[in-house]
Amino acid sequence: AQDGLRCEPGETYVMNVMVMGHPYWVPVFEGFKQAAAALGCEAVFSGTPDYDITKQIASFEQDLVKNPKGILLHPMQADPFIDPINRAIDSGISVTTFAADSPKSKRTAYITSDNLAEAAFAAEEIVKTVGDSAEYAVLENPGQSNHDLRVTALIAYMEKNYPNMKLVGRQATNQDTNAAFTAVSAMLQANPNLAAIWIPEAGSAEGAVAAMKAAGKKLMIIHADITPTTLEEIKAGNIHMALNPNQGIQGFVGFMNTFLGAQPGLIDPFNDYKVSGFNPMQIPFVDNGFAVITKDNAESFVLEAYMDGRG
Amino acid sequence: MTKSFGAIRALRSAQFELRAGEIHALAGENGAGKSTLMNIIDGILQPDGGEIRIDGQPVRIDSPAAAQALGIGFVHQEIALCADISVAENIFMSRTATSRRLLMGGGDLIDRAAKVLAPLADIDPRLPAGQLSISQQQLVEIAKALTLDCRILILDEPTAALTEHEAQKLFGIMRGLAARGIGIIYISHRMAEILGTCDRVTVMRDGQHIRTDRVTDVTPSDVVNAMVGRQRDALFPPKLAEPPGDEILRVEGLSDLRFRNVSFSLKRGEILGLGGLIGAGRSEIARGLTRLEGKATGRVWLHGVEVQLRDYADCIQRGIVYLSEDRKGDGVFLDLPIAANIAALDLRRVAGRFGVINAARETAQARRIGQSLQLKAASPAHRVASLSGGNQQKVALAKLLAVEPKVILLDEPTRGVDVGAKAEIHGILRGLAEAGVGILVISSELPELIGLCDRVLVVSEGRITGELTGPAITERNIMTLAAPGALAASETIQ
Amino acid sequence: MTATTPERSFLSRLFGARETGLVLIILVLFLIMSGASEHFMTWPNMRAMAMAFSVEAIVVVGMTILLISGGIDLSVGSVTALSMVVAGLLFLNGVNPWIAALVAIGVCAGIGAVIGFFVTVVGLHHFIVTLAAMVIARGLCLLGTGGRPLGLYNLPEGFKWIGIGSIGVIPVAIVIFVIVVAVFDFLLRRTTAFRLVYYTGSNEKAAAYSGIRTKRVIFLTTVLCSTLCGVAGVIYMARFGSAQPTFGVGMELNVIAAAVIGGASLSGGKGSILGAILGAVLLSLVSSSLALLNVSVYWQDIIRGSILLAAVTFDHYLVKRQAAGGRA
Amino acid sequence: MTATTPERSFLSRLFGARETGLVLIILVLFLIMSGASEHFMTWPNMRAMAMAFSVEAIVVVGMTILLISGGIDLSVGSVTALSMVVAGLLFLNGVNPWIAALVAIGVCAGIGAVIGFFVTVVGLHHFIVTLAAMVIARGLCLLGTGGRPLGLYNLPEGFKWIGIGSIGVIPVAIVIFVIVVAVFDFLLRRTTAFRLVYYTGSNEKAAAYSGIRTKRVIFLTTVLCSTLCGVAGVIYMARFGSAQPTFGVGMELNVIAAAVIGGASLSGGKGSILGAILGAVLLSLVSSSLALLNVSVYWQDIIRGSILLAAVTFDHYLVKRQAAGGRA
Ligand SMILES: Nc1ncnc2c1ncn2[C@@H]1O[C@H](COP(=O)(O)OP(=O)(O)OP(=O)(O)O)[C@@H](O)[C@H]1O
Ligand SMILES: Nc1ncnc2c1ncn2[C@@H]1O[C@H](COP(=O)(O)OP(=O)(O)OP(=O)(O)O)[C@@H](O)[C@H]1O
Ligand SMILES: [Mg+2]
Ligand SMILES: [Mg+2]
Repeated sequence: AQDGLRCEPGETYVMNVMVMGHPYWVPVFEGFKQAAAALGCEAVFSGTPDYDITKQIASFEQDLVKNPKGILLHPMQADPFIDPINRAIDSGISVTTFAADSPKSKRTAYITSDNLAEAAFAAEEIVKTVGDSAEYAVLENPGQSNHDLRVTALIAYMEKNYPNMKLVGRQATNQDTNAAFTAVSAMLQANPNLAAIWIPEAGSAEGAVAAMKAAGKKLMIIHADITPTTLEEIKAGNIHMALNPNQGIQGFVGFMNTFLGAQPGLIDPFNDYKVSGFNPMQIPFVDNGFAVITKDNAESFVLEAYMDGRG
Repeated sequence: MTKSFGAIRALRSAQFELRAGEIHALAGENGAGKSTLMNIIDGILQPDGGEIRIDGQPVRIDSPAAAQALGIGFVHQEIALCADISVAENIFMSRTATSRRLLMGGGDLIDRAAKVLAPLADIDPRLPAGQLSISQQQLVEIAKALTLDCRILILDEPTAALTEHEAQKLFGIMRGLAARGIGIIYISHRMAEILGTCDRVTVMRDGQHIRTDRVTDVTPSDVVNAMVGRQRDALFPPKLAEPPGDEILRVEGLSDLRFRNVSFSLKRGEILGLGGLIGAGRSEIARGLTRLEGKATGRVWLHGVEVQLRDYADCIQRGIVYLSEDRKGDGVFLDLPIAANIAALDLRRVAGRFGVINAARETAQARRIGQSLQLKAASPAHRVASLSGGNQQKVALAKLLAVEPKVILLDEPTRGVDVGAKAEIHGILRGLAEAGVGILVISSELPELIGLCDRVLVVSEGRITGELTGPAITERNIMTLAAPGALAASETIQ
Repeated sequence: MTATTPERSFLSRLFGARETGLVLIILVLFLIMSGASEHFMTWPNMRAMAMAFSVEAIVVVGMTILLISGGIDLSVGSVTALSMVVAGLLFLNGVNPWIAALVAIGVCAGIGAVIGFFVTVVGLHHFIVTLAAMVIARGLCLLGTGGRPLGLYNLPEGFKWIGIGSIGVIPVAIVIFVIVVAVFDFLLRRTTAFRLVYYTGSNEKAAAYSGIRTKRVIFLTTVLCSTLCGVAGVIYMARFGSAQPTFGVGMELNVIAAAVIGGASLSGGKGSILGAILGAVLLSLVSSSLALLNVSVYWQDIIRGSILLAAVTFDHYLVKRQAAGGRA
Repeated sequence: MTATTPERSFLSRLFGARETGLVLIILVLFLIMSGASEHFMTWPNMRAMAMAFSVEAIVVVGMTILLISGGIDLSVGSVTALSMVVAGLLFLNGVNPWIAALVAIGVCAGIGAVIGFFVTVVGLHHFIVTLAAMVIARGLCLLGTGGRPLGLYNLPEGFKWIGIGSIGVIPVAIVIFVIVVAVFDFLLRRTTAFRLVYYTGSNEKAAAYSGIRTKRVIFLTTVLCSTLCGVAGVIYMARFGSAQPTFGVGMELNVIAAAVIGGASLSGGKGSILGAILGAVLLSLVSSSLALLNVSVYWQDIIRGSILLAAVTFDHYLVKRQAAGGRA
């Protein structure tokens, strides 16, 4: 990068994820690619199609074999990646994490939407809609850290700020539409006064809507992430609201951070990096923010339309 | 007709001709290729060369279904019934397969099955086939073939598991069928049956046709000589000359669900027979004694010392072994090599230090015992499933002999074994008996009981109804004691 | 099978030994739940519980028949998803939804035929072929959708009706389920054609020797199972108004468990539709009950697993005792 | 069993028919990949690929032996996870990590014993018991951790060494894997005790009629499989420096597929460790290759499934031909 913010021909940046087929990555990688194109870099999507930590580590290490300039990584688990990330850094490859972190590793930056902020926003929205002394429920997906955080943070927020809000249902549906259908059906039966439900992902939200409609009841559904169906349900007024991380920004800024991490000579910061010999491009946390999706703006979140527009 | 399995040439130039209305026996040593030829006729195997003609027309038979369409019925050497399915449905299985009726018959199926079974045996057609004893299953197999409208009926050793009594019933039926113009191919290793029941006999050897004769033109020894290709001596070894020696095994008051108060003793040098009708409980007694089945009560002495037999493994430790009548079900490991089968009862014999198996020793053991039983197999490494029925039986026997047992309980030991090998086995048993091994033989083949045993116990309805020795061991006496309710009559014979 | 056993008690005449045990277990659970929650014995709850398993039960029917014939199918989950995806894509491209549904079911039948080919002609084991099919079908789902769920909110009401409509108070999905179960239960119990499935599964060799074209039977049961997955997928699509490429992950274990609890054997020759459905009811009942009682997530798996084990154990003893009694 | 076959070609003398076919397929893939990517034949890539399957291969060993005895274990994934969780929790509560590891392996052995009890004493089928065990063990993992991974970054280096250390250039995990495979391959091929496993799986009744205490054999193979899961879990923990309650979801299918590709039969009596490991290598090689070539994710599943099917089909024909020739 002699001439500033520019890649030399053939400089490659990799985005490595687990469960590669998941639609969440698509807009993220679009942002990543866009930033790469702007700087004349190559962008590669890699990872494992499986929900399997060993396979993701293997794919990460295989990325290293090809010696890219930097890797934007979504580590499936934090600690197992400490060693691989450190090895990458030591061999001069810049690593930024996104959407999930490996805080004890030497990664140069972490970019994500703030799950705590999402949870707080959702809690406030629930209280605003159903009052501060109502019954609410949550669905969850134990084991996936960001989903877990969204749920536990909301419950904690409610307990702290709105002690009259009563948590009457808490079921694990693990992103399974049919399981969510069963769970929400039962909740609605067991709790006639159930007013609101917070769901940390969209697959379960589809089942929750179907259950609400089948039971012929009114329920305020608010969830994170989106699918085409939940968008339609938002438009139809069956789902109150969805909170969606700004995926495109996540990818774009993620690339920038990775790129900057790979060009430590670009900046001469006011600190001890020259003496202590670390990469000066250290950014502990970047919040890419989240979008609030309601009836009014749902149209802009149709992924097909977005992708078509980008050709 | 030719057929090879790899390099084994099961059939070289086999030929066979069957006329309408005749009962045509097919004889030959174990592994001569009889079953292979029949399997080709039934479409189970495809020949490498040769052709089949029916009514002079060449036909192609590519599956049992095609064979059935041509009017060929087949009772297999190996019993193949659906164990979970009722006897009635088993019997009408072929019918169901080809039936144009949409729905299953309900109770009427059972009545029809009962009717087919009636002339053969008293079996409840509602029971699942798996609950029947081997001989009863054999009868069901026969009944199954009788329901087919066939012009050609193939019976591959149907009487191997049957007693004289059932066999006679079967012959009656066969004659009836033949009189109606049905051609019957009958495979058996029992010379008396062949000569007494059949019209013609064809002998095969090493996959080749040797000769075909009218039974009236030949003597048993002609047939046997043609089979083995050389002169044979007496069929049974000489019996014990002097009185038997010390007691090896004594059983007193053995009782369980299907047998009561069974007592006997086994002496050095003698061969003890156990006779009776199908379902009399002979197999149950042997399995109860060896703890393979049920929880039999009673006392057992081995070489004069009373022993508590915990389970079958314990029996083997003490040198008591049992040969099952159901070789396919529990006698051999079809998928494992011959050598591994023979070593199964006591692996220590083929193992070196730390329980490491010595392959060379395992092979050598299989070769040695295989040879003494005239086992016809290309190599001890071959799977047992690739052997002919009689040779599988020899493997089952070899398994027991490998542990050099002190007491051998044999349930139908020569089932499906050819005349030559049978005599060989009898010779071996006699030798073992003389060497001090206690031998108990359960057999449904009366000539075997009579020819081989020094003493015969007869079982009827789970009780020992009598003991016969020396010249008293005759067909009539055994049958009298074996008949239901024989207990009362038993006094008169002694 | 049961049709041929002699004198039996009233319940067991109605259901057969295996089914009686399950009915008892389910009744006990019903009683316990009625006591534990006032909401349990309400029509909406019953309706919700029935809806929860009615579609999967169609797959259970296919799997049971396949198990009886001696096969197994690990690909049911992804083939069901593929059915949704194919129908959804066609619909989004302007095809009439009913025709799209038929084509999707046809595609699933085609996959069944390919599986059947590898099993019967090539001679591979069902387990490994359907494992490959599971992966491939999932890949096709991803390829067709780019990994994104298809929003099918615009499906005509008439089509959605099969998923969310009602006839009187009874949801259509439940009506379809009852019809499928009743038809196949009858076919399997009473018709000669399906009887051959039992023979083939019980002892393939014996069946072949009896002139049954066993390969054809196995091929057809394989195709039937995949086809029923196709039907289930279409109903799911109508119900959720979406097609999810990741739908049905892990479904196979649930479905096989239901069939096995209901008396099917993994070695073939045994099983009944009624039993399998009762197995599915039991599994679903446990899940719904735990949700209704709002049992902690961390305990749910432990309780579900234990109940599964307890139910099978109890049932096992019951069947054994009945069998012993029957012989007396 | 192959040990007793007479004259054969060099390769097949080394490996046996089944293994030869797999070795050929793997060699071909190696050649293709070396041509397709310059990075393939590098030591870091080989190392990464070997690390990817070396620990799971220990579970494959246990599963293969269990399959040979006629059993199956669906709970391997969650039992492996439970081993991590138990060891991790103990360590976090101040227990020496080596002792914690031993206790965790003991707990897994205990689960195996419970499974074995239900199979041999109660008389249920492995499939259903291990399905329940899978659910229960997963529940225990969630209960123990509250669903969140345990950070075990403070594990002493000496302990982590078994997961991430190296002896020379060879990673310790691979050394352990080679030792486990070599030991069990020898035991299974050559010792009397393990020969009983083949007898039992080939025909349980005939084995009982040969004086083999078949229930004990089945019990022990069941315990062995769970114990090896425990060992694998401990190594994973050392490698990852964390314990994940959701680890190993779906592992069972992968592991069983490896064993079956390697010649194990789901009906028991067949299989070899070497074959199963080659099966695991093949599966892992395909995954790694697709990742290395950066194949579109939407195609990866389709290609993986197809290669699996092609490999099994090819192997099937090869074994069939060799078997025919071998009888010569
Ligand atoms: N599937 C097979 N694979 C290899 N060899 C076989 C196979 N089936 C039969 N053979 C061989 O073919 C030969 C003929 O066997 P066949 O079963 O026809 O004999 P058989 O005359 O019926 O003998 P038996 O009286 O013992 O039943 C034997 O040497 C046998 O080992
Ligand atoms: N598992 C079983 N369940 C029910 N009945 C059985 C079972 N096994 C055997 N029997 C019955 O027990 C009786 C005794 O059988 P056993 O096999 O001991 O007779 P056997 O004298 O050896 O005659 P054979 O073996 O020639 O039939 C038979 O009526 C048989 O039907
Ligand atoms: Mg024969
Ligand atoms: Mg008997």
